[in-house]
Amino acid sequence: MAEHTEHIEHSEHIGSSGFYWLIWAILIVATVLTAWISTVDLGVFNTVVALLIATCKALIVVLFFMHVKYTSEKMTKAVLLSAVFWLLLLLILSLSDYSTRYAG
Amino acid sequence: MLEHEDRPELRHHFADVVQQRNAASLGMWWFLGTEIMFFGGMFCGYLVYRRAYFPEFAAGSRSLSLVAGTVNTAVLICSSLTVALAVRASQLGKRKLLVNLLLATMFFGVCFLGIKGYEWHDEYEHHHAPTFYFNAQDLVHNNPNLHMDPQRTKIFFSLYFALTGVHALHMIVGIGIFSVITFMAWRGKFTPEYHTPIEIAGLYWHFVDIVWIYLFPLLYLIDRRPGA
Amino acid sequence: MFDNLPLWPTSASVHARYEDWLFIFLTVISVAMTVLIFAAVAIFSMKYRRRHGREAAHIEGSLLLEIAWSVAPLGIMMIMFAAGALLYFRMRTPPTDSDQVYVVAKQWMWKLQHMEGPREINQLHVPVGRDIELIMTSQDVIHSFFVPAFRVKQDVIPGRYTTLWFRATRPGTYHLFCAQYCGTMHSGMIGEVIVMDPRDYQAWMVSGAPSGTLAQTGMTLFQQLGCNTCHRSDVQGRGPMLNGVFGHPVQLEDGRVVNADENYVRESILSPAAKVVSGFKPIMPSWQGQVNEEQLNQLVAYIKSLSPAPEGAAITSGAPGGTQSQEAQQPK
Amino acid sequence: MERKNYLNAEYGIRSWLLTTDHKRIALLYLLSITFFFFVGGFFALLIRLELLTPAGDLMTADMYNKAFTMHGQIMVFFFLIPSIPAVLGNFLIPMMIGAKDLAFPRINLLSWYIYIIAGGLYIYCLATGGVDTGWTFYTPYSSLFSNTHVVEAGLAIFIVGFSSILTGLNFVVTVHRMRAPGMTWSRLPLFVWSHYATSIIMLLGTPIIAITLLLVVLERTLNLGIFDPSRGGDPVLFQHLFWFYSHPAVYIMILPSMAVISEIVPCFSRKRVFGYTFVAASSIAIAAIGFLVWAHHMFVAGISLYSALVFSFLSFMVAIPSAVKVFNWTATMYKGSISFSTPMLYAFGFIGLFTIGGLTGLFLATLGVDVHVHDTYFVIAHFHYVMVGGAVMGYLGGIHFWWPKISGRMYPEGWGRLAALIVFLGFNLTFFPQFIVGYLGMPRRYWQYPPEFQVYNVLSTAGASILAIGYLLPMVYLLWSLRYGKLAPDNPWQATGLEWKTTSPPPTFNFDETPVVTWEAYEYETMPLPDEVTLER
Repeated sequence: MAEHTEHIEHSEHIGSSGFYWLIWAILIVATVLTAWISTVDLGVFNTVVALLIATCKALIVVLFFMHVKYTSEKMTKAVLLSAVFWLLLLLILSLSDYSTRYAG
Repeated sequence: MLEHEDRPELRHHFADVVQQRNAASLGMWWFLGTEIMFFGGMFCGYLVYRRAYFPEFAAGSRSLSLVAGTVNTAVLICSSLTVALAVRASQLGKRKLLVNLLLATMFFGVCFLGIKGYEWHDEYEHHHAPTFYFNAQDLVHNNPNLHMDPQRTKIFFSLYFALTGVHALHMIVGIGIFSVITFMAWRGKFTPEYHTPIEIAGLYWHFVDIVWIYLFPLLYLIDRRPGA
Repeated sequence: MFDNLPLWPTSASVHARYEDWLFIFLTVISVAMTVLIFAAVAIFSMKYRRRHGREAAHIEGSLLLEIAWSVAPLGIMMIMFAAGALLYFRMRTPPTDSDQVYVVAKQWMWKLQHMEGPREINQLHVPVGRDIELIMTSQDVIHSFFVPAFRVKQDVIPGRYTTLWFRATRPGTYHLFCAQYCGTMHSGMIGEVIVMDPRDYQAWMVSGAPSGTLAQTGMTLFQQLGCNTCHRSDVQGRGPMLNGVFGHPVQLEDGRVVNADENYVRESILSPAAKVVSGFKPIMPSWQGQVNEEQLNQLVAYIKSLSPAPEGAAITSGAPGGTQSQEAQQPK
Repeated sequence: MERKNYLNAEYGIRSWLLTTDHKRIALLYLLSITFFFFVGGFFALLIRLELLTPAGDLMTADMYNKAFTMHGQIMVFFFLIPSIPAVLGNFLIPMMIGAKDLAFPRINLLSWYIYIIAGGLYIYCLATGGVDTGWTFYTPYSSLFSNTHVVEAGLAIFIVGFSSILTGLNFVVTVHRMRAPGMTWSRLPLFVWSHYATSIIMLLGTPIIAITLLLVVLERTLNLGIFDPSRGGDPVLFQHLFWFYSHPAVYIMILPSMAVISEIVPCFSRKRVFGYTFVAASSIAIAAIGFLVWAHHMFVAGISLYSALVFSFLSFMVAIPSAVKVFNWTATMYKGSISFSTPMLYAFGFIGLFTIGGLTGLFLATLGVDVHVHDTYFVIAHFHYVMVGGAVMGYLGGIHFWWPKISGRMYPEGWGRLAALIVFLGFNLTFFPQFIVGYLGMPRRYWQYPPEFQVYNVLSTAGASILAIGYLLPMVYLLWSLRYGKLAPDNPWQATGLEWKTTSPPPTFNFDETPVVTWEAYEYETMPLPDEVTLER
């Protein structure tokens, strides 16, 4: 019934449990690292580093725990990217007001 | 491709299980897209006010417990691991392992809520909860170097409670979903061929984890530099 | 005959003339477009109405047409955008030597204070031909100051100042409306703007017999509240000296630099600990809830009067914060 | 013996309340939104009656404020947003793409129950005294000052948002996953394209208003302080978040209506739609650019000068795809074979009124002009031209067009044309004077007003009473037709969509056999002319 070009036959990816444990270890290390590094004075880079680490962690979860790396489904990535893009639109366009309210 | 009669889980309006599974997974991904925007509204408020009231946000952030925040992040990461392993167990058809991993996930979820509840209680005791009794005068004494208006830290705590509260609500919903799924797994409803509900619920759980991965630095780690 | 059937609003300010022309331009374009579409629909539906023996033509579309009717409107719209933006830019940029009037909006009343002293409620007297700048705030919800004859409107927001300016061109009495819904008597929050010849205006000003200018009232209040015990006119005070502060950059204790405009002065009275001047301690108590909006305006006017240079300092900042701190400089 | 169809497949209240059939759920929605339409219409009538005279004499100021608030909230959140998507979209999308149902039938039913719970809560709010914040809930009035039932109203709208999200989710997944063999994206009816675009807005916009209203509710109940100016909060932030959803929400209302028009115009012109690709792409463009223009509602709200320039520019951009649609529909009629059936009359009405509504939108996007007309009746007239002249005309046109499919009966054509005419005339008489009185400076939400505005308000009220008749008529004759209408053939209009290839009314799973699509959309040259005798009764 359904159109076959769109239906990629789903050969499921089964990760090894050792790999999942490795991912877990990386995430835990990153968590401790981000907590520790926040107490080191990096100037404005404290926030940058914290968000960078958070983004890496989020990407790792999305790619490996949520299997986005292995899916042949293009829509998953499209949905994810469009939602993040829309969020950025909200943030950037709102800030276009707040960051220029004070300018002469 | 299997016929309708062979697959009791196949709903009448789908042609085959692949179509059904793809539909469910796409539906969940779109729902997560919606969820990003749901938190996004609060993130927008956060960004605007953090820019305007950085010292107030820093002071509020420092009053939160770094240890509790870090431990809770770790707890959630552990729960994500058990979910990922649970999906794997269902793919391999290991029923007992699956049930145990699902139980472990819920255990971690409850742990997280316990720690979070303890923190909230603590903040409530210190009058930092953004209610009618809000008072943050103590933050002035604790942060002599920050030039801030303690009144305005209420915005930080409002956002903190709103963000963590909505996140906790998602956790509670997640635990509810997982208890149903655990029951189904225990009854042996899932097979290596059919475990879509576990995958779908897993996606949701990982998403809730990711939200916290961002909330942790945004709320707890605003400015913890010594001497600043 | 047309008393009860007005077709065009009175236009009584310099903005009004520009706005009317722009409006006419837009109307002409819109009517032309509407006629075009209506005529096309009417002609097609008459000419090609269903008849026996005539079949519909087979047409898929035309790339050329699609491009044409995307690009042509875009061109016209860019003219609209540019013209509208120019007018808006004028409306949002008050001249530096304008007369200032402080406005406090509350449910459901307009309170106005002239710099020279007179106070009014729901009435604003202004001379013809002078640039008038309104410095407005609200003590409860959002209101909006709207004078149709001047084609000006600006929301009045609690917690900060917004401004609006106009130059009246024709004496008369004009409607003043609150345009932002503000509760029960929203429609009763109306008043009038009375535009007078400069001579009549002077006469009105004198007859009002004010007890002193706004700045003088502010000075009295400044002393009553005891502000002068710390903010002394010499350098020995526990608070910073206020002479010559307004309209100039201020170095803060945490390294930021802010411009001392109305919103900064306001914030420094209500949230003094937020922006402490370099070299001072955060010892000043907050006056939130202790002074009302009108008193706040008097204090602002007084502090302004301590900076003699005719800066006029257009208000540029707004909530939250009202800081124009350099973005890169985070607190250490 | 009547053929089995979705209406007579099962009987009893249970078979309706527990149904997962998208067509039955569509009818449940039809009933509930019609109810809310008349509740909202009742408040509109109260408003118009009060404004008949300059003095506030019919009701108290508080009552008037509640009337326009609840008129707005009911019409926007409980009628317009679900109107075409949840009724016609729900009914037609699976059939148009050759599917047996939406992807998630139970979630579809759930979304109706969520709507009903929210609707019930809103009716409770109304019955216990109502709410007076204006449909926009602006802070700090809504969060700190109003003494009315803001919490209930806010929660009701928060809840109804999820109904809208689930509908959108269902549509998107259905369009992606459930298309019949051969139904490629380039063969999708434009109705489906527009609903796809609508669904994306529902999915990505609705959560923002949900969380924003939740924050207002929490501000009232727990004294959170996010928008509280006395604590350094910025009430304008609320407006940013509110309009981030509520401007695109306008496109949630108008895109489905454009969807209907894109079906009606080719059918009654017996021609392919002109520039299919551009009409389809413009739907997506409207959905995308529609998210970038929200602060044009805030040009005088105290936002920065520069940000106002950006938003004004982007607002002009969104006008382009809307204009492209109007041009393409008009061009579709060129050298067609046009009949003046009721749906086509509504389509004419839509094109005309939407043109006026869209063009007056340019006035509001033009910064210097918006300063004057913002928050006046000019704005009221503009958005009623778009939402009532546009969206409701499209809705009524669609209901007539698919009525034979939905009910299996023909509506009385003569009455249909008469009603379409009355609606068009009544509408213009109601709202055109508001452009003038708006430019004269009459602010919106005024309970009493200066006497020089009276003439226009009297015209407007007169028009409203005509409009009311125009809206009551279809309800009467459509109900009448359920029993006495001529039995409808499967394809009374000889239209091309897949929904016409099944019986009227369709069987429970839409098609006896899954269709295989081998033709392009709108191949009207291959269809015979409809039997005039059927049409003319």
